[in-house]
Amino acid sequence: MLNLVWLIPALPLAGFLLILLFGRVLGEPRAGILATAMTASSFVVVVGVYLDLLSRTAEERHHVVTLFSWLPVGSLHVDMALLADPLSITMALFVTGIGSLIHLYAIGYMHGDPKFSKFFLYLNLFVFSMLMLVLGENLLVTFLGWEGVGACSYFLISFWHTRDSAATAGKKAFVTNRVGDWGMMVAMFLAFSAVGTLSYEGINSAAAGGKIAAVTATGIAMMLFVGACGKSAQLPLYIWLPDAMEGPTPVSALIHAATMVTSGVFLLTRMSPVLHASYPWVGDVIATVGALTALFAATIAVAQTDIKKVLAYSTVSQLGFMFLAIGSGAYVAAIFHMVTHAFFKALLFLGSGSVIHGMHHEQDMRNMGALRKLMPITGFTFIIGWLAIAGIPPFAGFWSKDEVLLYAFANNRLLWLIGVITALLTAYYMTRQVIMVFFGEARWHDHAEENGAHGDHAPHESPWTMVAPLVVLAGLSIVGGALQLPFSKSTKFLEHWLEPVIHDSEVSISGTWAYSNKWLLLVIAILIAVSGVVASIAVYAKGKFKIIEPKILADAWRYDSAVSAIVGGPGRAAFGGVAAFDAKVVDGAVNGIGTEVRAASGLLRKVQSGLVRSYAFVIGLGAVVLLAWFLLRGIL
Amino acid sequence: MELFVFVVAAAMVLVGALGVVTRSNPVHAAMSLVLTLFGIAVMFVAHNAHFLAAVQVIVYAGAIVVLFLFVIMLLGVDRAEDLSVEPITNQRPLAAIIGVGISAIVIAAIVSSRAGLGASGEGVNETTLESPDANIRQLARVIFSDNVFAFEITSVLLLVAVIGTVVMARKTKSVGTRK
Amino acid sequence: MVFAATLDGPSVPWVELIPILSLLAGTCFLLLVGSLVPTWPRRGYAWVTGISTTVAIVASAVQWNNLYYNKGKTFFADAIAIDRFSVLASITICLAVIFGALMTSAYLTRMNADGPELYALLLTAAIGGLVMVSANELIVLFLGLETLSLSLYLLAASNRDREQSQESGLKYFILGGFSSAFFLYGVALIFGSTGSTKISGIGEALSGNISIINADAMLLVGIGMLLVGLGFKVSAAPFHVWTPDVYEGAPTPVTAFMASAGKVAAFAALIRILLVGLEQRVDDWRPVVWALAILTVFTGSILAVVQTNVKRMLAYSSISHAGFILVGVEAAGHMGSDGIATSMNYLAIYTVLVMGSFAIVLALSGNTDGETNLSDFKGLAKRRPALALAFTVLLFAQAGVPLTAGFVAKFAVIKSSVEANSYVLAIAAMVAAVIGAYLYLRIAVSMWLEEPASDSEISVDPAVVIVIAVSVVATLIVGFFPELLLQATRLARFAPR
Amino acid sequence: MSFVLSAVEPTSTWYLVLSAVLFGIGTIGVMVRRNPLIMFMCIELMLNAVNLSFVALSSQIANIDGQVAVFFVLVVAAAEVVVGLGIIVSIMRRRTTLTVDDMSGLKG
Amino acid sequence: MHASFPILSALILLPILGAVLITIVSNKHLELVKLIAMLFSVGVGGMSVWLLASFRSHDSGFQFVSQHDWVTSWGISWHLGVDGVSLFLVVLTGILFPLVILGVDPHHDHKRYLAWLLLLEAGVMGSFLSLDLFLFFIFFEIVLVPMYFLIGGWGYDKRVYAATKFFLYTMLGSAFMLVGIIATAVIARRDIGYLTFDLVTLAEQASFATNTGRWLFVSFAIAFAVKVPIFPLHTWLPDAHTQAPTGGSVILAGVLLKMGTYGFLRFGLYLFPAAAVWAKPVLLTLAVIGIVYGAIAATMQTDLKRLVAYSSVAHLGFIVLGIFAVTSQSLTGSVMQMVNHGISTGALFLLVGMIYERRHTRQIAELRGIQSVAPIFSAAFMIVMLSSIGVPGLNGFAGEFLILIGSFQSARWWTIVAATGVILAALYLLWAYQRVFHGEPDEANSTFAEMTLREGALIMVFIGLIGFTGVYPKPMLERIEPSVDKLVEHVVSHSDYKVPTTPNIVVEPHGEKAGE
Repeated sequence: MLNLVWLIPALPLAGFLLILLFGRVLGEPRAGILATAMTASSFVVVVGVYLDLLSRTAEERHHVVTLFSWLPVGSLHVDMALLADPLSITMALFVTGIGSLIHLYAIGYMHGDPKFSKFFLYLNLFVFSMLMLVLGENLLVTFLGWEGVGACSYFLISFWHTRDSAATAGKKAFVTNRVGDWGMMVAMFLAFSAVGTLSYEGINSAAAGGKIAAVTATGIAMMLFVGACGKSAQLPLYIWLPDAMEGPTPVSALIHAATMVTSGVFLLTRMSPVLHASYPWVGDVIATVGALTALFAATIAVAQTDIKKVLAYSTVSQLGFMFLAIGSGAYVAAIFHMVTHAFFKALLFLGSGSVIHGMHHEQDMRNMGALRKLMPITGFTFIIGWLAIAGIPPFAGFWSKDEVLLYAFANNRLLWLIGVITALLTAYYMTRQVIMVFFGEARWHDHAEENGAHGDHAPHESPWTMVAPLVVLAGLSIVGGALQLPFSKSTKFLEHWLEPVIHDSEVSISGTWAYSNKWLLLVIAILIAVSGVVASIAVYAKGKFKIIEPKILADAWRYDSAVSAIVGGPGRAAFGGVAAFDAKVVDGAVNGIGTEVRAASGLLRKVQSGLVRSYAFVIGLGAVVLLAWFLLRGIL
Repeated sequence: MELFVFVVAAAMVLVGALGVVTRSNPVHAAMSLVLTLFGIAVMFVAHNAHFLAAVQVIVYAGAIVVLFLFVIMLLGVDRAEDLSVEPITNQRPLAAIIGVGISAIVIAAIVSSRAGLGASGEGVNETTLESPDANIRQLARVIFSDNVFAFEITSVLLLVAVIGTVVMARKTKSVGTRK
Repeated sequence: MVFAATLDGPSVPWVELIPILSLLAGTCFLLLVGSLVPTWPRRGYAWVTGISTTVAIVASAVQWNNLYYNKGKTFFADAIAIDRFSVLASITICLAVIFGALMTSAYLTRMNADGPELYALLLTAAIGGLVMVSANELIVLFLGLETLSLSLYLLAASNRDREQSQESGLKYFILGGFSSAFFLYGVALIFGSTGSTKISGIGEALSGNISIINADAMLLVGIGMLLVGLGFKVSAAPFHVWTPDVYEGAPTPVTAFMASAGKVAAFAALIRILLVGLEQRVDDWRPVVWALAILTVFTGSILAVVQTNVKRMLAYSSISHAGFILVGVEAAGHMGSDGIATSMNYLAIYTVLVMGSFAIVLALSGNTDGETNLSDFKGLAKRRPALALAFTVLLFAQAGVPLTAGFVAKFAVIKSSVEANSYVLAIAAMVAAVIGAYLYLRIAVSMWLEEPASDSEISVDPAVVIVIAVSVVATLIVGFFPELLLQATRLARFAPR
Repeated sequence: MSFVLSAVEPTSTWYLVLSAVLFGIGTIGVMVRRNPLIMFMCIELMLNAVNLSFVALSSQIANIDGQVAVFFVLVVAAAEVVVGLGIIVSIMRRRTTLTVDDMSGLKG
Repeated sequence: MHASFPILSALILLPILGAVLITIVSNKHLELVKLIAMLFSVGVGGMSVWLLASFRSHDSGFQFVSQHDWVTSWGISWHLGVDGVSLFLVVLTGILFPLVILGVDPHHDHKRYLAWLLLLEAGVMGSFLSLDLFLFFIFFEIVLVPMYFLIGGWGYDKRVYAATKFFLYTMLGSAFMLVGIIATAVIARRDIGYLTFDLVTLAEQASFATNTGRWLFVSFAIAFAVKVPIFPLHTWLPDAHTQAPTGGSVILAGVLLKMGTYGFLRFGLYLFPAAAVWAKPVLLTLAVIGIVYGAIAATMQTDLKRLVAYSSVAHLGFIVLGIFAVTSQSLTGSVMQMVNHGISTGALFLLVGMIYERRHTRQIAELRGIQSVAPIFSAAFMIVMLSSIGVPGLNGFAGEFLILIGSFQSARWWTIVAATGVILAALYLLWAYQRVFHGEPDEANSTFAEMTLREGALIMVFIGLIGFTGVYPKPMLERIEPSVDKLVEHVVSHSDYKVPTTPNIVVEPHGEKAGE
């Protein structure tokens, strides 16, 4: 079974090619079904591989399938090779799993769209790239996927490219990602010059074996982190993610919540030995950036009115949590949170999509409310997702968030505090969203009448293709925590499973105060979550306190606008200056020479006056000069 | 005595030359040219170049200048040229500088190397009463032995002159051609 | 009175003189029979000229062949030297005569005025040229120079219906006389300082084989005067001033002849004087030639930029070509350089190029021989593609584009210049060549890329066609296979003293 | 008086200097005069200057070749005059005024 | 075809023959003219492919060598040969020309147009194949003439200006090179004993004094720098590219510019290793400046074609960077990138040309929302654009990555700066794409015609090459690398340059366990 690893990316690729060739013929809904089938079957293969791995001892859970030699030059040998080990398969599992669910969902959501088949074309291509990213045996194959998902997210964000906002958002996403890619490329260069190979095994073993100087390792780690910041929307490069909501909601769910944005976390986990080999402050930097991003995004989410924007910022915030975990050395926790987050965030996005679909593409939460009656299933599942992300036990989010906070406390209490505040805010704004959308009085009737667009028919529940995934994901969000229960060693399934790849565990923080008092922390976490929920209910449902939504928060601390102001203002002016310099100075010099020659010609021309006597004079002058020279040579 | 001859001849030469340059009337200019030529002839004599002196008088004064005058008369251009104006700005001072410069340079060269000029040939025969034709003989020998080729080439030169007169003087369409 | 003293005239080497004599015979035949027989068959004069010149060429070729055994000798008490150098130059000049005769016949037919005079003058000019290239005696050289020049004055002024022709004739005459006076003064001073007018004699005097007499200043000023005179003839800046006017004004065939034969003769003379007579004084004259060369290449190419008359453009380009040849001469001033060969090589190729180019100008110049403006060449590619193509080839050859003779010429000269370590000169020359290329591009543009101003029928005389065809073919052949010409020019050497 | 005169012997250097001056005058003439005939005369002046130096030099260095040269120069001068005057005449046929300055149609 | 067949000479002479035939065929038989052009160009293309097929990989030496005396008195010989460095450039030339001849319509004067194109092909082939300095110079220079007429005769409004600028600028550069070439041969005569312009002989036997070598190298470098073009000698390129007809631009970008970079490899590094190493910092800096500067300038262009032209400046900066960071990877990458850039930029110019055909404007401001009316066309443009941006899996990335990872070994900081060019590339291309293809089409663009079959077929060839090279570059690399390694050894052995060695750490399975 392990040798069929290549099938995992191959199937979506096949789907992509088929739709590319016959997409127009297939049309709706067959194209969608095909795509879904491909992803699903790929999922099946992954499961098979997973079982196969499971059947092996921890040492043998590591299998490389080399397809062909890609870039062999001199000492550089890069193979197009896939690596099947617990980490990659974990990633592959939820990529293909959630992927196929979202495909299914999209069949319903994209119903009636003229570019229906093209949408699935991109989706399959994305799944393929994402799988290359996670399954890659070396940095370059990962980079192939890395850029591939970037390109696909560009296509999908600007899917409705006739909307200028969509087109701009897509471009913004790609270019911002490129900044990260730059970091990743430099990291690769460093790794190659330090180790002479790009394969994870080579680099990691070298790092673990202390064959990489700490400074080099630091360089690599930091550059990888730059790359991760770009992909995983961390400060200061997060700005593209909120705009990415311009894309169709399934895209937001798949790419900008569940899979792609987590690839930064994946990469750092993959390269964890290098992080270990580098200076200790690297971890602090990562953790700090993560924590700050989490808090920053959470504060923004509090004041958003667009249903998807709230989720977008919460995604950024949750990603911050994952980086906080990585920085604190809690790789398992990071992966754990990644998985659970994938579950409930995908759920929430799909739910919001369902709402938007039901509200006829209305996204402003101020025009919603009391939808739980009209959209029971959506409402129910959404509420589960809310509980999960808010960190209410026993839902998935609670367990993973708690573990992250545990490590954070062990590592740096200030960061823990930030994490806790963020958790509070998370519970708060998620509750706010649920209330605004599903409870309270319906604000969409009057709204519908005032613009009269579709006031005649009310919001409605979505078709089964859309609802089914919601249900499944809701289930996962409930039980997801079971992957890694802190009760005893045996319940920590994920940690055990990932052991071959990530060789550290809670043991690493054993002996710290946090470790011994982790139950206390657990309780604190619960209290925080609950108080957040309560506060929010008090404000939004009961109206006990007045609503606090400062403009500055609604404007995301004006960070985004400031950036665009700089890029569009001084930046653009500078570029224009360069272009002008090229035209005026560089080219001007060239043409200047031309005009100079002409001028000289015009000047010399005056000598050719046509007057014999001045000609005689010129000749005489020449003669005098010439003779003078000779005379001097003769006399002296 | 030689000094006296030199002074007189030099005076003739220079006066004539200046005349050529300054006389506004072509006829006068031609006349001053004659003066110069005679001066030169005198100097030839002073250097025992009697034959050349004769030829100088005959060819130059006798033929060339006459030809000049003939042309002047023929074309009726003996009107005085107005020398008071000079169309080309600064032409005269510049010309003066050039001329003086050339002379100065050559003079400097001559003076600086006058000592270096030593005898190289077998000498120039003195024409005396005993041998009045010494110069002619010597010249003739050299011309018709060593320089015979040059002498022959002069015939081509004259031929060119002849053709030239034909080309320039004949009426344009006078040539017999088939149309 | 001693009559016993008989004059023992020198033995006349009739055989060696056949080239000159045949040309002379041609001249006389033209004049006598031309004046006796009123009506001649069409192109009859051209035929006579061609035949006599061909004889001269054949004779020279035979000489060339004989010189394989001995390096050449001097005659008439060293008055003239027959060696491979002179023979090569003579052949080039004779070729120019044939081309010139062909073009003249076309020109005269168009003017519907035929007559022996122009042909005769071509021949006398050629005689002058031959004398110059083989003269080993400054007086003989001067005589040859005057023969050539007088003929050219007359030829330039010969079109009496066209004002510019006369004007150019007069200008050329006055300035020519002016410059030859300088030349002659140079001869005098050199004679004074070295006691000889024989070029080889001067060389011996300076190398101290015979009674050394030191009159440096006089000698050097004399050299300067000579350079002024010859510089005028080769139209080296700043003595080039006459060139554009005369070239533009003179009848097109005459311009072509002047540009080729005149230059060849003058350069041959210059080279012989500098390298046979004044070899000992190389350090004195090389810097001057260096300066002249740079001045000339740049003057020619820069002034050409703003011209609007094609004949004038070609005049300026001929100036910069002269500069290139001077580069070769400068190189020849160094020990063991093949500058002489490359200069002669350049001259030979240049003759062909300039002949072809002016032939095309002639073909387009209309009945007044005056339609030579750039505008008259507009859209030539549309009217007469073949003509345009031929002109393009010749122009690019002059610009020095590879696979044409022009490139071979430039390459050779630059090579010898580099071998002589005068890199500055080489680079300067190449840069100037680039500036000059602009001129050829302008002509090409108006021929290929602009619409015809008039679509009047262009009738090209067969004689001109021959000239163009031959020159184009020669250009390409030499461009692709330069070996033969290079072999020949490399053998060009002087007769031993 | 006479012995004073006979005291100083004019060496041929004097003549050479004189000829140089004459040559200079000739050049100046060519540059300042507008009448082609007179310009031509100035050229003749220059040639004569050269002749003078030839003769002087030939006696100075006791070499007859100088005189020979002069002989040929005379011939050249004669031929030149014929040709030159021919050209001038043919031009003057059509023109009335006679200055070279207004013969400047060719320029640039 | 038998191996003894002088295929290289044929590659040069066939196009010339074709051109001659076309010139003699009368203008009336237009079809015949087109047929001849097609036959000859396709024939040459086929031969070049055959060359590729029968080229012995893993062989560093010159193959298919043919040598005949030409100008013996100057030691010049007709010496042709192909190795890994030139092979793919030859093949690219062989493929590109028939595509242009078949795919692009000059609209008028087909006869002359085709004749010039064939002559151009001969010149380009010659300069890639010749192993004799004189021969190389001849072809290097002769190329100007047909290109000049192509731009001047079939270009757009400012064509004459552009053509003249191109001609003179390049000619000025090669003026220095000519002197340099002659000086090289003359100076080397002391070591070799006889005058020869033969590249191999000179490179292997001649040894130049330090300063001499440097001067000679500079004289060559000027010519190549103009041709590449390297900042700040690049300004002829935007004009020439913009004004040239589509076919001309494709050829210009595709192969002509490569003559400069190829020259640097063949005559810079190979002939003057020490001097090249000496000049390394300057050229690296200029290259990096070119990358960033070209990209920035491209961003601000308002003319689509001009934008692509400036992108060429940036891309060639990468190639130069790779050449002068003398490592096996960077050089291989450069050679590969020469071909890649030829393909992708060539395709870009084709597409821009198609846009012009339809809309008669190249102004970005006047184009809008084309993707909604012509999706296939846009898709093609997108793919080509991504390859030019350097997205992995497409050819652009393979070369660029090799260059960068190789250069990083020997020129670390330059590379780090150069890598930012990747960001800028995405910026200017995506921005342009958004402005041209995204948004709602206005009425002028709403009639934008979808790609025709002929155009599609044409572009498909390019896209196929882009995809294949990107996914499976190995066959290409294993032919390039041996020659490149030989070159690197040559440089190392003739200069004080040391190739940085990358450690090769043995990887035991599950190394991280072993690490503890």
